[in-house]
Amino acid sequence: MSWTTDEMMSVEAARSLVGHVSCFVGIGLPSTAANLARRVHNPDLVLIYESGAVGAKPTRLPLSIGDGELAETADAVVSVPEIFNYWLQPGRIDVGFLSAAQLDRYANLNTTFIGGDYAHPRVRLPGSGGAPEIAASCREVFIMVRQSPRTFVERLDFVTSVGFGAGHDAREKLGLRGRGPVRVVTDVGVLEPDPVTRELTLTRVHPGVDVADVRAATGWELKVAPSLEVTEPPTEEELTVLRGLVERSKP
Amino acid sequence: MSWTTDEMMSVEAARSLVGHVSCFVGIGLPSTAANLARRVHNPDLVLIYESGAVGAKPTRLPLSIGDGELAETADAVVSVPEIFNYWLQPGRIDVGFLSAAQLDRYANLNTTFIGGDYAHPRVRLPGSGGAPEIAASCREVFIMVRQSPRTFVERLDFVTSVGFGAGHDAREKLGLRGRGPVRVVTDVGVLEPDPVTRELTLTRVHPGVDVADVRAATGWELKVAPSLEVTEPPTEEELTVLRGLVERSKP
Amino acid sequence: MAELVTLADGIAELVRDGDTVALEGFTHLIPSRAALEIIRQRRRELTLVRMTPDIVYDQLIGAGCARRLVFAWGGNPGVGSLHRLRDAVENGWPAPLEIEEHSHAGMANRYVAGASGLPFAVLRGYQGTDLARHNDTIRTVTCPFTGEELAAVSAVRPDVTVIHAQRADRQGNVQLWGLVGVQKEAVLAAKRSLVTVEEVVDTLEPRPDAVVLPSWVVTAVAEVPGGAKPSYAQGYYERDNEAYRAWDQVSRSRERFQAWLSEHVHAGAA
Amino acid sequence: MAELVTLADGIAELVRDGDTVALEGFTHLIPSRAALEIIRQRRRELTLVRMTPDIVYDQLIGAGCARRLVFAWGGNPGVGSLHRLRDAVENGWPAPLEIEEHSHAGMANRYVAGASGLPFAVLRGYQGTDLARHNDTIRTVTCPFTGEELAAVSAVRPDVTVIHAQRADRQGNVQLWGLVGVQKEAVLAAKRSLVTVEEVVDTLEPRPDAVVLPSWVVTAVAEVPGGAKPSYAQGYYERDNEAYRAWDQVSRSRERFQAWLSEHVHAGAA
Repeated sequence: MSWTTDEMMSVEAARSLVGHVSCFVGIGLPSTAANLARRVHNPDLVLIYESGAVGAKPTRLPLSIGDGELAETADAVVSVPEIFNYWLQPGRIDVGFLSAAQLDRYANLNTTFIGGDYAHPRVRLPGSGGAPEIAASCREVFIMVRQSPRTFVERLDFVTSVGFGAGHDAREKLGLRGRGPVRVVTDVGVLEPDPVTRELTLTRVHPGVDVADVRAATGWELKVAPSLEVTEPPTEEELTVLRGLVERSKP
Repeated sequence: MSWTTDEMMSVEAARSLVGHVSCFVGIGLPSTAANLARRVHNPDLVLIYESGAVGAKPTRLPLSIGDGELAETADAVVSVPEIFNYWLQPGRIDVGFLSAAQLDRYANLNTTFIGGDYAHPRVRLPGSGGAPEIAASCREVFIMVRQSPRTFVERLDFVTSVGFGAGHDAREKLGLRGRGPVRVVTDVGVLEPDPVTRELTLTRVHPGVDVADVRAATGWELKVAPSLEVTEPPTEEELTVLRGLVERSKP
Repeated sequence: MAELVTLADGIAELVRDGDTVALEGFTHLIPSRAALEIIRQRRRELTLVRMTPDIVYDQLIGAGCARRLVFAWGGNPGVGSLHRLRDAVENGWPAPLEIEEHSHAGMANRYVAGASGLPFAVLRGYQGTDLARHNDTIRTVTCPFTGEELAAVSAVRPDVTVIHAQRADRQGNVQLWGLVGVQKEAVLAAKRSLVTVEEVVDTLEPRPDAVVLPSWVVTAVAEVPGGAKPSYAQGYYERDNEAYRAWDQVSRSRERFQAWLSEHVHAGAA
Repeated sequence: MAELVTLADGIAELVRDGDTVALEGFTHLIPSRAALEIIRQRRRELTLVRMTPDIVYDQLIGAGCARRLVFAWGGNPGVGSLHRLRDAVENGWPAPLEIEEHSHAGMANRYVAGASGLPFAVLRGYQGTDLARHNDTIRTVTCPFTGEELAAVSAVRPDVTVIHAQRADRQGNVQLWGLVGVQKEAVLAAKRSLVTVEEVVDTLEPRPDAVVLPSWVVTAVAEVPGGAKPSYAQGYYERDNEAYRAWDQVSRSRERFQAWLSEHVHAGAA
């Protein structure tokens, strides 16, 4: 079976969820990956949506984080203040799954604006939503984003959510208690923070992707791990389930 | 019909609840009065118990503030943190109904200990429970307590709940937003704070009670209003309902 | 005790020019019809508060009702941008829009503080982000026990909160269930409140995951069947995802938006 | 994920000498049987936390399990004093008892802070009272927006919280309903938790006014029918008011209390 780069990205992100108990899920790419993981890689994964659904088991991909099926299939339904105060903030959720319009080499994220300045932005984006505290408080953060020089930038126009700040121990100095973004899964490979500098380093390319392609898709001088690996291609099961999920979720 | 002094006290306290929307009820004397009021004087009175029952409609007097009937008959059942944070603290409840082991001339209350000192009390009382914040936050506070020199004291052994502090504008200076104890109903009469000094002043005696009796039952030099009134005796309806309520609530 | 009113009377009475207005409903039970009525009555200079502005605030902003927006996430969920919101922020059309921007956690806690009668709330949030640089309602507070520095957000106290619920009884007690979002806090934080409901019933049967707002904390209730569409009301109708996608097209151009306004909101207005 | 255990194993595993232990249940669903098991296993030097100590803590204190009591209201509801608690505070019998005393609002907010991962909580409380004079966990904090001074209380983080609930399913998800008190907060604030339940069922049917604690935030669940008696479990049995009245007599004298201990708790112990 052949596959698209988006499919490879979703499959690889879903695989990251093996061994984790709970995942705070945003809409879009992270939702696809988390729902795929619950079907194939980790059937007991607890999906938590900021709309208040704890342990949701949707049969299709919700268009919004508040689709009715989330509440109807959840183990518990709680208020929005409670989701943030009792569930996210204390660090009891294993994985936070985020995406972004811009990301820098320390995995800081921008979902606020691009171009111009804050008061007069060229492109106004939706803003922070739950992301700043998901990035701060989950035990680990996974990021899913399609890699391009417009997205992987030298300098963010706005820091909406913190990864590793200016690198090294900047994150700890800010008092953030979760480990931060431990994996960035893109359509061309996987990046992980250097253990010391926390700079994102290419550790894996997807099948058929050259390192040169990844460099070209990165807006900074990309570091590459000496022992670069190649992602396992999607299995037939992974692709079948993923496609079924997407198909079932079409309007 | 004849009546006991406790019955007169309950009836007079219940009458105080005319014209009020909501009442935060403790157990014991206040519960009897509030439940009597809902039957005779103010059928729409919303009873709120600190156990989380908002709009409870018990058919008998609960022995504990958490009797099952409170939740089963309530308009809404909420958690204990919510009762204090969302319902009591913002000052949305009209009347708080309290009792105490000791009370001083400024209607400050002690329910913590009597005699000795805090670390080595002669008599250890149950403590504050919800009282300090009921006294602080309800729009008005009514107090019910049997009058005696041991109860109506010159100086409290411990300030558990604040009435008017040291009098005058001491309460406002503490930042307390409710109006404080506007009525103290006892088994011999009714005391109300002087508009200026906030010292409790005898404004009413129950039928058959002499001012001298009230003075003898007070541990400080009691002020008496020039226009002292006499409480209307309990009506037959009031007594019948009260007795039925008490009878139905016996073990 | 809450009064039973028509939607038009409820908005006329409770939402005033210059008010701080919160329309809440977190992806579910969004008070969409109430928003249209505010536009129809041509309210102006509103400060609009909402965690997720959604298409209801896109409409209010495009129609020129808003002076200021207080929010945390301003998109069309699952679809993309709110084009009227963007046009106001990027180009000042139809009028400049001030923004006061928080995270979800910050906004939720601002309502909690409002509902609790406190001037502020404490949370672990905002550290290292650029949000506080542009927003004076985000500060810090030091824990008097540990010395730790935490984020503080000021309380939100709307002049009026509008929500949609499944039911009310004839006494004005309100019941909502499913994803109940931040509606209880938004109503309890407000000076006045209007609740639109799918139906007024004789008795509110207890339901799992239900929130009840007693009549005495609600100002007015209006029966507005379908009042949350194209959002959904669990137990009544589902989310009209197609309408959210269609809004993307309607809202992309000022002209199409204005045509929509004339046709769908102001047509037949008195 | 929560493990299904026997009560004896659950207490043996999760409650250790010297622990800070919270047994919660606000007048309803009081984990009475778990308290007796703690006594039976002769735990010592515990810091006992509970909003309303009730007769369960009277028993633990009289039996010499406690070093310290953290509480807000220590009476026998509707009956009178807790005589064993009083004997410990007034006379140091069977051992001196340190006390850390709050109001209900203060204690509730200490659990909220614990459950929220915050070091403290803010409330309007304690002003003008003598409580803060004797308690270092009550301080003040200044609002960074208004300058107002408010009360601050430190978070409670029990080593272990024990609660009683109506039901759990075989995966260890817990469901309780009726007056749910502060149990969710007490479990979420704790490092470990043990939930005794009336019954373990295949499926938790949704119920009005229910709280669900997912299995992954609970350490262990033990099936203990009648585990709340003489308190009550809504839907299972009513409060045994007579037993509360009878406790007054049992607890008045050290001798009668000790006879009760031998007969009702330690008899038949291994």
